[in-house]
Amino acid sequence: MDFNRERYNRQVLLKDFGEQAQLKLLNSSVLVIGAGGLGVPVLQYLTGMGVGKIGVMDHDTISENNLHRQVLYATDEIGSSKARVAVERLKRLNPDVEFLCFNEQLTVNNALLIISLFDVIVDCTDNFQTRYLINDACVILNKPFVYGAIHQYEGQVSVFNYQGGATYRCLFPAAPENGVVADCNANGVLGVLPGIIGCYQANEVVKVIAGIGEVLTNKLLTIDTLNNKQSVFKFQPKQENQNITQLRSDDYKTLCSSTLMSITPLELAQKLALNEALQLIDVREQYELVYCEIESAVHIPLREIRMRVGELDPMNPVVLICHHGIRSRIACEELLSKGFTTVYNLEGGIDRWAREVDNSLQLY
Amino acid sequence: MDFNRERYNRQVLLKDFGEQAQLKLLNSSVLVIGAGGLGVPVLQYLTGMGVGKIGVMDHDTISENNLHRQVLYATDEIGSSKARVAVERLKRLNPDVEFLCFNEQLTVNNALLIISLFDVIVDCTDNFQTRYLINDACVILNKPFVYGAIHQYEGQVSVFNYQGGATYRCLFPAAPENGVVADCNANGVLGVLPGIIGCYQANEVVKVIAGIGEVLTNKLLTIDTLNNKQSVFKFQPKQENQNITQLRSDDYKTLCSSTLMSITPLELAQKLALNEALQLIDVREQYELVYCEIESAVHIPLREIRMRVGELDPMNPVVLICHHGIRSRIACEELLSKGFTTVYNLEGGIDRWAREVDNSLQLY
Amino acid sequence: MSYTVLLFGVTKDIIGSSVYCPNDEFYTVGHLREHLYQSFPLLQKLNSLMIAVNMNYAEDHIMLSSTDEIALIPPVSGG
Amino acid sequence: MSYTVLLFGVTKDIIGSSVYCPNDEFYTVGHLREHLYQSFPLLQKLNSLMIAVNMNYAEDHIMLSSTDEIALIPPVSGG
Repeated sequence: MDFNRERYNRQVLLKDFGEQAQLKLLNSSVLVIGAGGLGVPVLQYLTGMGVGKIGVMDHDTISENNLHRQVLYATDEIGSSKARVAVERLKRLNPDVEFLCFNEQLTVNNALLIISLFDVIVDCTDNFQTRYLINDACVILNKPFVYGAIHQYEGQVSVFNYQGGATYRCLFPAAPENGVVADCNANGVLGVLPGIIGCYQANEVVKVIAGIGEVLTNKLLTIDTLNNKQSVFKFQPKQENQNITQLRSDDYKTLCSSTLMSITPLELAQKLALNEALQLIDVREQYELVYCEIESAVHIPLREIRMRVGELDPMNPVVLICHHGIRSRIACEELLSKGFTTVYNLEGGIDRWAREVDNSLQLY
Repeated sequence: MDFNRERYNRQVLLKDFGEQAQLKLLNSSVLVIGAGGLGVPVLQYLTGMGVGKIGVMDHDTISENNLHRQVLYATDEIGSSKARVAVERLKRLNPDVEFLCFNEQLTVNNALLIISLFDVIVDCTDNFQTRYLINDACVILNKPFVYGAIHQYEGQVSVFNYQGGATYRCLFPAAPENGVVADCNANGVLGVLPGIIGCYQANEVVKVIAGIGEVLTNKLLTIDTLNNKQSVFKFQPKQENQNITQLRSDDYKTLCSSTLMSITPLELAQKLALNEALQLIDVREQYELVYCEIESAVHIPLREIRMRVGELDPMNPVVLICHHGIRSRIACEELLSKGFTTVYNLEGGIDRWAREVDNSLQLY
Repeated sequence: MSYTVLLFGVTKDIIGSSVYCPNDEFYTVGHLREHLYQSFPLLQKLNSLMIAVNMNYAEDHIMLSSTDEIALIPPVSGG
Repeated sequence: MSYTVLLFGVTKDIIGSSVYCPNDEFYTVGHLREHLYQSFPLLQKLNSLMIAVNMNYAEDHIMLSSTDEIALIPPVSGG
């Protein structure tokens, strides 16, 4: 294959890169989901380095308060589509690249089709819903994806689902409740932070495509820009997270509440009165049961839950119960990480249940 | 002072940043020397974040083989001045910023004047001559400067001359001989590497100006993009490197050969024959002198050279001599790090001298 | 036995510091997790909270010793 | 006593590896430097070559022990 040798001369000269790696880049396709703080540097450098086909996906328009970190855009472009402006600008940087412009949101309806068109996906989004959707679609389609995320002065980078490696769910099985981890819009962010993290993401994309260096698979890179401390944490793939076969039908909109939900004693009493099919699991120790218990609950102490998870049906709702609602929450996470779809934590535990629902029970 | 609250909203929201730090940025001035691989991300993010006045200095024009890493420029701008195109483009990103365009090289004639106009200097150059010139001018004018440099897949970042901290010469007292450390044009460079290093430089500029976080003073950050390994090396300021009072008159063009020079036995014999004022220092051990020595040489063993440096005149040329020219080179570096201006290493040592100049000497 | 727990992301905001040094002893990661959830109930709402011991993801049954380097790494969403 | 010397920048190219494990013993940084200059004469032409011991810039008189982490950091010019 022939290519513009003058344009890529400085990479072809590079030790352990050369013509071969450059050709791999030119023959590859990458989808960048999100053309904001992280997406801008990823797009700029992937375009410059000569990825053959780049998908630019963003449904948003340019706002003035984007410009301190989304440095591809101009003040006179406020109100225009990010994806369209980015493609227009990037074409001028490198006309060799074929761009596909997706001026839309990633949804359960388009995710599998669009992601299937590309070799590598880059997660430059700013919300958990889309991050879990990208993860699940990439697992289903067996595509590696390069993850980046930022918070105030800190960033995270990893490569998920690469050659059988760990996925996003192996690191974070369930999304936080809404509002606990605010995004850049609520927390603020230093303009240059997404520049650093996005450049690291682009670097991982090149490694995955060109086969150079060590890819950040099964590793999470964290960077703190205030003190320049960097850490690399290792983690393992979990088989159950590879078993995803379809996307969630709720479009990941109720992601948080549909995964780990809290239930109050009164709400639980109502559901039980309506005979809803619930698996009640009491995770306290044997000696605690003598004080009080809920009749229909099965007893599996917290420390046994990992081994005895097979006794439960992952497709039907589970309610986890302990003394004050703390240990049961840990059990919830354990079940969520094993692929359970609906898991409730009884708020306040059997103590609050005894106070609010069943006064006959003994407190301890 | 009033400012565009909408544009900087996401930084003003940021914990430990707020309005105060934003105002410091808006009231500051930064000179970016070099608008190439490192300069582009530095300029983009400093402009986005709202540095009040930015000097853009580069005498070069845009080439096609720049574009894989200098992602601010467009293919249709090949041949245009980097500084002019950059300023034009950056004004559209943030019209609040006042730009000063220096479409010229930094030289001993303009360095002090131009650097004196700014609070912080960013070294984004690609050659040792300009790096030493920037260092010396910043020391003379007492300006902090943020250093970045790249080599193949690796980068270095530091902040020099900040609040009495170490300078570039404290880390690297003398420049390499020409051609030993080739630049990006000869070695090649991965497009995204200057993106990472430049973003780290911009981050340090913000810390210096806004007074947040830990500045990389007396520390060298190294980053290897192939394995994501990062190291921070500590070093100390050396008083003698603060004593620079004027720039070199040779415009730093003969930087390398005028600092650590090699001299062959024949060349030395000629100089001695012409009665040039040379300080000959033999750094061998006492027991070696019995075999042979050069008559006019003063004996200071290598291990004593640090303590006895006061016996030598730093303003006059010194020739260092040992057995084979290895120990004497270490002595040369020691003297250069102490501010000696002209230091020669006798190539091949007294052994070669005995073979080529004075056959009467005993070899050992 | 005492620990220094390095905090990342929003756990810094929730706990109000960049390191956390609990007075109690914990035999396993699960005990530490329970203590953290009880002391800082907002942490529970993260739903996922990676605890790393000596730079490795640690399941709740992993035993702790006082020389371990412990870190709390929460999910991060910004982009 | 043996050392592992981590190599940075152009020293990787000159020595032809990313780590260097000399067979000899060295009492000081200066002895190591002399050995390196003799074994790889191109290193001399760097004129400046920072040797770091345990992440600190080490002057030539610093004593070495076999557990030290040693690194060679040359000047870098690219931009």
